[in-house]
Formats: sequence, C-alpha cells, structure tokens
Amino acid sequence: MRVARVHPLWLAYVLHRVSGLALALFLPLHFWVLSLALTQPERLDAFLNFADQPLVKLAEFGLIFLLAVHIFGGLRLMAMEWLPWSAPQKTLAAGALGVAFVISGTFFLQVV
Amino acid sequence: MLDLRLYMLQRITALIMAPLTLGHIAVIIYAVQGGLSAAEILGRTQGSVFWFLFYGSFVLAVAVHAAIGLRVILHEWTGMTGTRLAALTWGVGLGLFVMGSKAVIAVTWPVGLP
Amino acid sequence: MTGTIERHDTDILILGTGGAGLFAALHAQQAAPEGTKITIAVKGLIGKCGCTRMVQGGYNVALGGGDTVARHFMDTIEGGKWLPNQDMAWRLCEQAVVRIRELENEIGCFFDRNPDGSLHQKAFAGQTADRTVHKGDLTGIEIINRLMEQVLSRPVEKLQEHRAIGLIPTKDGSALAGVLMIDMRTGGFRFVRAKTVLMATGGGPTMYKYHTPSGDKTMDGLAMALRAGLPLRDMEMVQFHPTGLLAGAHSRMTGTVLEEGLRGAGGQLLNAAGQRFMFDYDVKGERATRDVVSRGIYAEMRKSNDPGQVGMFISMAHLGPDNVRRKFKGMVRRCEDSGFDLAGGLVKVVPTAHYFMGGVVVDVDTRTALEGLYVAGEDAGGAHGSNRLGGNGVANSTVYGGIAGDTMGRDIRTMGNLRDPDEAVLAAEYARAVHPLSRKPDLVQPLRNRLQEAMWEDVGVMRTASGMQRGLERIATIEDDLMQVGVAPGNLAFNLTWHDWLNMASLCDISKVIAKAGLARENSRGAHFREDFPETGDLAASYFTIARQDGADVDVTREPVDFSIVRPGETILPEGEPETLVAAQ
Amino acid sequence: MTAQNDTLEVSVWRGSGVAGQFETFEVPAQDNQTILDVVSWIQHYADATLTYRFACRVGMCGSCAMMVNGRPRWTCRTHVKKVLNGGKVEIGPLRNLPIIKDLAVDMDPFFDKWVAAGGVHTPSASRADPIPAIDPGDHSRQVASAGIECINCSVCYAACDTVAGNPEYLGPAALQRAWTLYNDAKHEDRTDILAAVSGAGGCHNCHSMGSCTVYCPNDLDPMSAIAGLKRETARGFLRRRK
Ligand SMILES: Cc1cc2nc3c(=O)[nH]c(=O)nc-3n(C[C@H](O)[C@H](O)[C@H](O)COP(=O)(O)OP(=O)(O)OC[C@H]3O[C@@H](n4cnc5c(N)ncnc54)[C@H](O)[C@@H]3O)c2cc1C
Ligand code: HEM
Ligand code: SF4
Ligand code: F3S
Ligand code: FES
Repeated sequence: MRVARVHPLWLAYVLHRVSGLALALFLPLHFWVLSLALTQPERLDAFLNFADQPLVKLAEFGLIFLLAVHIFGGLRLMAMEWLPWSAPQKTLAAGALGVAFVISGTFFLQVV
Repeated sequence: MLDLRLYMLQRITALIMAPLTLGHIAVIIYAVQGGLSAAEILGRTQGSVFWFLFYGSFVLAVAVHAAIGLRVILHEWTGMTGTRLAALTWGVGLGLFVMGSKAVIAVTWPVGLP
Repeated sequence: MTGTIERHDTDILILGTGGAGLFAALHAQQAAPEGTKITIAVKGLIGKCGCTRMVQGGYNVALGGGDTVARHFMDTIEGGKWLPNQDMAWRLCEQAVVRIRELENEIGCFFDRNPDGSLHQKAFAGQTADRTVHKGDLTGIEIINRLMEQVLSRPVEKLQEHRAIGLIPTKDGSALAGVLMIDMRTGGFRFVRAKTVLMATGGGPTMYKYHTPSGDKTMDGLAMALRAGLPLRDMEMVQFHPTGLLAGAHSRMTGTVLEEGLRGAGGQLLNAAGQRFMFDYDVKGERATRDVVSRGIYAEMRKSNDPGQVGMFISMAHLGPDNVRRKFKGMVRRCEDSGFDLAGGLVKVVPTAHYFMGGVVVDVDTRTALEGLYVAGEDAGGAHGSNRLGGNGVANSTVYGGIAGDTMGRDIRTMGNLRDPDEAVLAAEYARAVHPLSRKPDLVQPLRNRLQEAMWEDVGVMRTASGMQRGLERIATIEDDLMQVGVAPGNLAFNLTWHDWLNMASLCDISKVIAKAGLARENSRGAHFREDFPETGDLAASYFTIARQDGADVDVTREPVDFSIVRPGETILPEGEPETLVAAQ
Repeated sequence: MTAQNDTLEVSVWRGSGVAGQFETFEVPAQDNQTILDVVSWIQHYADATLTYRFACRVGMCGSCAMMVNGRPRWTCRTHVKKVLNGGKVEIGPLRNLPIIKDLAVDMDPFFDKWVAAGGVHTPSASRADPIPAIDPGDHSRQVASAGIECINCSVCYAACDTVAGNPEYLGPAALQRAWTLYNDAKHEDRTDILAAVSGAGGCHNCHSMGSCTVYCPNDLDPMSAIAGLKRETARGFLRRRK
C-alpha cells in the first residue's frame, strides 16, 4: 500500500538520514586517502590533483553540502529536543537548510 | 533500539563534532585557496599536538556517532536485531576508529615525510 | 442443535465497557476476595464503544457552594416528573459526590477549573444550581480514557469484540448460569459461566430514524433481559435531543448531537421561511428544556408538511461567526467536516433519540430478580423516571457501575460453585442467533431503515393510541420480514451483516415494548407525550409501567410510584431555600 | 474535481492477516458523504462481508481510522470531497497494526504500548480526600492539558515511519500520554514515567519526523510532547552523571 506523508518535517528527516548515511559511507574512503600520507604521499598528491577536476569538485561540493546539511539538521534537531521553544519547527528546518547552502556555497565559490 | 544511553552518546558526540567539523571546513576553505598539495597539508599538521587532539577527538566521536546512527538505520530498514545488530554496531564503530586513527596518525605524527 | 460452543469460566463477568462496565471492573477488583477472576466482554474495543465516551456537557454532582445533595435530588425528581424510584435517585445524588472525587483523585481525570483552582460547575437546563462538572465539551473522553487506562493496566480478562446474545439461567430457573456470546472476530460461539454477571450494555434507542448513540448500541441487553423473563420499567420513556444534525439518510452523521450549549448561547431555531418559532411553544423559546424544544421542532416540521423540507435550521451567525467559531470550535469543525457552516450559515436539525430512561428493574445495589444478574447504567431503569436531566447520565452509570462492582465483589464471597446452564435455553439462544444463516441471503439495511421510519413516525416525539397501534403492526411485519432475510454463512469472521441482523432482532423486540408501554401510559410525562392524553395526570397517583415477557407476548402493567422520600407538592429542601441558585441568564 | 459524478470508484482493501488485495466498488455519490458512509454503503448494499470498525460517528471514539489514499484519517470525519481524486478513492486498513480482516486492525499493540509507556495515572490521593485545587493557568498544568484530548485513534501511530521500522517503538500517542502525566501534579510516580520511556523502545527512537503532529486530526502535537520527554530524560541523565 502506498503511504502519503510528504511534508517539510518529514523531508528534513529524510535529508538528515540520507546525508548521515552518505557521510558514513564516504568517511572510510576519506580516512583511507589521508592515511596514504604516511606511506605513499605521491598517491595522495595524485589524488589531490585528481580532485582538481570540475566533476570531482562538484562531487566535493555535494559532500560538503551533505555535511553542512547534516550538521545543521542535527543542530536543529537538538535545539528542538532540548530548548524550550518548539513552535517554529518548519522555519528551523528551512533555516538549517539555508545555512547549509551558504556554507557549501562559500566552499564552492572558493574552490572553483 | 535506541535507549537513553545510546541517545545521549549520539547527541554528545554530535555536539563534539559540530565545532570540529565546521572548523575543519573553514580550514579547507582557507587552505584550498591556491591549491592543495600533500606537503602543504602535512606541513601544517604533522607534529602538531593541537591537530592531533583536534582530529583525534573527531575520530573518536564519529566512530561512536556513526555506529549508533547506522545501527538505527539498519534496524529500521532491515529489521536486524540482537547480537547481529550489536556486532555490526561494534564493527562499524571499531572499523571507523581504526581507519580514522591511521589517518590521524598519518597526518599528525611527528615523523616527517620519509 | 448446538454446533460448537466453546465453554469458558470466570467468577465475575461484566458486559460492556461504558462508565458502568469499567467502574464495575475496578470496584469488583477492590471488593472481591484475592484470586477472583474478572472478565470483561464487550461488543467493541474496551472503552472505545458505547456512549459514555460521547458525553459532552458533563457530570452532575452537588459539591457545596449552596448546592446540596437534597437539591440535586429534588431536581432529579421534578425533572423525572415524580416517576423516579426515589431511593435510587437519592443514592445517585449522594454517591456522585464520592464518585467525582474518585474520578479526580484515583482514576486521574482532570476536570475544568475556576481560576482559583476549584472545580468549574455550570447549569444544564432543568437544574437549580451550577452543578455540572465538565472537561470542556468533551467530558466523556476524559472519563473513559482514564478509566480505560486503569482497566487495561490491571489483570482483568478481556474479551473484546465479543457480543453477548443470551442470558442463560440454571435448569430450575432460579439463578443465572452464564452468558452466551459470539466472538465477533472469528464468528465462533462462546458460553461464559460466571457466579455474578453485570449487564451494562447501555440500552440505546437506535431504532429511531434519528439517533445519537454509538453504532454498537442496539438494545441487546434489554432484549436479553426480556427473554430471560425479567421485569422492565418505564419502557415508554425515550429522550429526544432537540438538535440532531440532519445530513441525509445515507450518512451516519445524521442524528449526531449539536450541543445544547448552542441554544444556551443564543442560537436560534428557524423554520423554512427563516422565522423563529420556539416562542410559539414556550416562553423560554430556544432555551426551554429538551423535551419541549423537541416537540416544538417536531410540531413545526409537521406544520410545514413538506416532504422535501425535513427538519428545521439552527442559526448562530447573528452572534458573529468568528465568535461562534472560537466558542464552539469542536462543533463548528464537526459540521464543516460533513459539509455545513455552523458559524456563518444554517445547519439543518431534527430531534434525535438520545437516551433510554427505561430499563431492568433493580434494587439500589443493582441486584435484579434473577440471582447472579446485576444491571447498571443505561440498562437499569428507575433513577430518572420520565426524563433524565442533562448530566445525570454519566453520574448514573459511574455511580451504579461502582456499586455493582462492590456488590458483586461482596456477594461472590457467599456464593458456591459456578452454576450449570439449562442446556435447552442455551440451544434455543444459539438457534436464534444462527437463524439467518439458513435463510436466503438478502439485504438487512432496508429493514433497519423501515423500523427506524416506523418508530420515528408512530412511536416518536408525539404519540397517539392509533399511531402506536399502527407502529406495532409495522414492527410485526418488519420482524416477519427479518425472519425471512438470511445472511450467507460462508464467512462469519467479523461478519458485520450478521451482527446487523442480530441488532435488528434486539431492536424489534424492544421497539414493541416501547410501543406497548407507550399505550399503557395514558398521560403525558417528561419524554412521553400523548396527543390524545396531553395532561400530566394526578401526580399523587403516579404510576410507572412494568413490561414482562409473557409467552410470545409482552405484558405491560402499572405500578404505583412509592414516594419513599418526598411526596408531590412537597420538598425536602429546608424552609426558606431559594427556588433556584442559578443566576438568571 | 469530479465530485459531481454520480458514482465514486472506491478501492477497498480485502483480506485477513498479511494476505489481501484491493477490490473496486462503484458507490453512489451523495452530498455530505463521509468515507465511513462510503464503506458502510458497500457493506450494506454491495458486499455483506466487508469488515470495518466504527462507533461514535463523530470523531470521539477513535475506532474508525483507516488509510485513505495512503494517509491515515478518521473516516467518520472525512468528507469524500476532501479526498476524492478524479472520482476515485482508495481505502485501506490503518498502517502499522496487524490486520484482523479487511479494514479492521488489531489495536492491542497500540494500547499495550500506551500502558507500557506509563500512560496510567497513579493516584496521590483517594476518594476520601477533597479534590485538589489546581490553577488552570499554571505552566505545567497547561503543558499537561495540551495533549489531554487525545482519543487514541492511532492515526499518528499509523503515520510514523519509525513505528513502521521499529516494532518496539512505543509511538507518538503513548509517549504523549506519558508526557501529559509527567506534567500532571496529581500523578504520584513522575520519575517512573521517565524510566518507562527510556528503554529500547522509548522516546529516544523518535526522529522528530513530525508526521504525528501533521496528521493528528485533533490538532495535537505529539512530536513536541516527545521532545519534552527527551529533554527531561537528558536532564536526568546529566544530573545523575554528576
Ligand atoms: C452524544 C451523547 C451525549 C451525551 N452527553 C451526556 C452528558 O453530557 N451528560 C450525561 O450525564 N450524559 C450524557 N449522555 C448519556 C450518557 O452517555 C449515558 O447515560 C451513559 O454514558 C451510559 O453509560 P453506560 O455505561 O450505561 O453505557 P455505554 O457507555 O453506552 O456503554 C455500553 C457498553 O455496552 C456494550 N455493549 C452493547 N451491547 C453489547 C452486547 N450485546 N454485548 C457486549 N457488550 C455490549 C457497548 O459496546 C458499550 O461498551 C450522552 C449520550 C450521548 C449519546
Ligand atoms: C561527519 C560525520 C558524521 C557522520 C558520518 C554522521 C552519521 C550519522 C548517521 C548515519 C546518523 C543516523 C541517521 C538517522 O538515524 O536517520 C546520524 C544521526 C545524527 N547525526 Fe550525524 N553524522 C556525522 C556528523 C554529525 C554532526 C557533526 C552532527 C552535529 C550536529 C550530527 C548530528 C546528528 C544527530 C542529531 C543525529 C540523530 C538523528 C535522529 O535521531 O534522527 N551528526 N549521523
Ligand atoms: S495524538 Fe492525535 S492522532 Fe494520535 S492517537 Fe491521539 S488523537 Fe489520534
Ligand atoms: S511521526 Fe514518529 S518519529 Fe517522532 S515526531 Fe512523530 S513520533
Ligand atoms: S467513529 Fe468514532 S472517531 Fe470515527
């Protein structure tokens, strides 16, 4: 059976989960690349060069975006859970997304 | 699946990571100006107790945080429970911790490039 | 031919989970000896069916501030037009004081407060003090939710969606052995033996075209009691609420209550020409008591004599739509959900059968003529006489439900073993229930519609001898037709149509009794209005009706009211007490 | 909008337990018709074996909730016009509860959790005592009153994806009741409630996805109530560690 439940808070939840999951999958890769520094620095350099390509840049932007989304989504959640004000939740959700955009946008502009 | 203890652990690690991650992003934004190179990165971090603690605590926190997070997702999406779920939680946590530690050591241990 | 009937034993069996049933379960647990097994059987889900949940206005109880038990009692007697059993009415008013404290302190209800923290009380029509305790206009939800939680968390056996269909006596007929029921979810039969049984199935005059009670209430209890040979009293007394929503014959919303407070706040009743008419019938206009307003609307409907124009209109807009929306939020939304604009437009209303004053004859401890059977709540007759005051309904079911629990818990100590049933009666009750399964399947609902039309037209708000005779004939034909209508026996699990058939059987049985008792009362009292006998009659010679099954027939007799506490024309209020404590509106 | 059509095309879930399928019926359209009316019409006139549940007909008992076009609703208070989609509507049993038959679900798990969450008043006084004076404007009383009108219809429970994925999770309604009692000055064991909602199926499983609050037909806000429980338990956790 189909379930209809699309509304802002639910989307915020999905976004938080997807970003968390993506980060969790990406992180081991990130760690692996960094640990190359010790043993094979030239491969790290090669990787960093590879990372200069536009497509990869875009992917990085996505990653930072996800991180930002996840962080501000998480802060939003903890604010909702622990701080006494709770009414303007949707605004919070939208706000978190906005901040995430600004941060990752800055990153993007800097990088390109 | 998530009792008060796990919940607090996840929230506390999140709170620890929030400034660390934002700081990390800030550093990257600053660093990428002018292009990255391994030497540049390592030159800044290797041998620095500050960066060791900075990234070390991140690794510790993220291992706990992501393990709990994945545990919840696994349970809700696959119905996994009991020892298998516990084993996977620990596996993810330890795996991340080991890999992360290697990375932190690589980046901050004061050995210099061989 | 008893197919498979599963046998089941318990000590205390309670039928129904309204205010009466749930209170009985709690009190039985407190009063019965350790180790007593308590079982609840109910036609729906625990606490979610029945009318107690639907109580809006509130709970009558005299809590001081000038109000006294004596005053509450006098209002009840005068409201019931001197027909109530006075000992029962007294006990009701007296125990309500304890019960409301129990509800607040032990069960966990929270009723509305005044700014100073004391309970807020208001006055329903017909009361001489601000007496009604309430939780907004959703009092029943608060009461039943809290009771339900208490019962759900206790070790009580729960037989949900179990419908009682027959009271089975012992072979010598001296006592009740147990109750035959249908496990509705499986369609199987179950006979439950018990030392004591409380019947709290809540009456429910749903044989009228317009009615307020919940869908599960279809007079099953009274029909069972009638067949078991118990005397029923005041069976002509059907209370109509004046403002039921009229949303069309196809809608279950039709008949549901638009609250009393609308009229209290100044709501106007208009006819098709847009004119107010209630002042033609009573000086209080729309603010007159329920029976008066119901008759006013009914008379006006008849006057308009337009088949296309059923019902009158309630109008609130002159009070300011926004104001109405704020003050009656729930009602406005409810109307809106079924397509009407209560705040700014006109909503069609019609008198709707609301409460049944009649019931099984019981003593003040809820005992009946049959050993082992106890009756409380709307199933029991006597406390209200010819009219139930708004707010005395829940008070009655919670007070007497609790008393029933106490009494059963006490009585069970002196009772021996479980009793064996008269297998012949058991077989007969079983046969009755499976009757439609061997007939050709056909639609049941048209019969329900026909019965509801007949009762509304001929045994309704205004009655005459010839009308009620005609009504009886119509019921008889409908009953004959019902016996020919079958239900396909293929899938009996949760088969609502089979239960609709059984509902119809109960409703037909009690409809007949209502008409017969109506014929036997040749005067007009409270809810019972005879156009051919419009006078109240001599109060000092007041009688109540008693109906009993007599072979295939129902026999109605009259019995004099015992004025055990106060006589007509007298009062028990101290001399010099003001007539009313309610500030004039 | 094709509400003017004189028939509705209604898909209804049929079956017991996990097995079942949708079956389509043509139902005459009427003014002022609710989904409950539609379902009743099918049982009365088209298929005598259709099973569903209702009692009060006016949104007070919470027994008629079903999935209407994939969204949990009180069917007695849902006007057909509100949900009709090109003359069609799909009606299924409430989500997240075992199906007994057709449109009727077993609500026992819902109520078991209600009790398990500590949703039962424990008295601090008896019927012999006077009714305590309580200031209705008091902050904690207002918090308690915010969720008190819940009719345990299970709509929020059906809307919540966490319940769907995590069968142990107590769910929004039960937790809201616990929060109400936690704020009720008359309740004797307030700390017991925090213990009851802190287990493996407790309030901490809620992801604040808010479907409970968005779909509650009573305009209640279980999400915020659960947040309250999280706040109080977290506070207790930190205090204990000190
Ligand atoms: C809309 C409405 C508003 C009302 N407002 C007020 C008010 O403001 N104040 C007031 O005092 N009174 C009010 N009343 C009246 C009040 O609700 C009743 O007087 C009282 O609740 C009856 O309680 P009860 O326990 O006897 O029956 P109910 O609460 O009706 O319970 C009957 C129970 O018996 C069960 N049952 C029925 N048949 C069977 C069977 N065959 N087998 C097993 N179980 C069965 C039912 O499912 C139900 O659980 C109102 C009634 C209605 C309908
Ligand atoms: C970069 C590393 C991070 C990873 C890999 C990660 C991963 C995850 C994962 C997989 C989840 C589970 C999601 C779910 O249950 O739906 C999660 C949840 C969560 N994360 Fe992160 N996270 C990271 C950083 C952060 C940070 C920095 C914060 C701080 C604000 C944060 C706050 C949260 C919160 C509050 C939750 C709980 C969500 C819920 O209960 O619904 N996370 N995280
Ligand atoms: S919170 Fe709302 S949706 Fe949930 S059970 Fe209560 S009334 Fe129903
Ligand atoms: S929908 Fe479920 S996840 Fe929490 S906010 Fe409501 S309980
Ligand atoms: S039938 Fe009671 S809420 Fe719908």
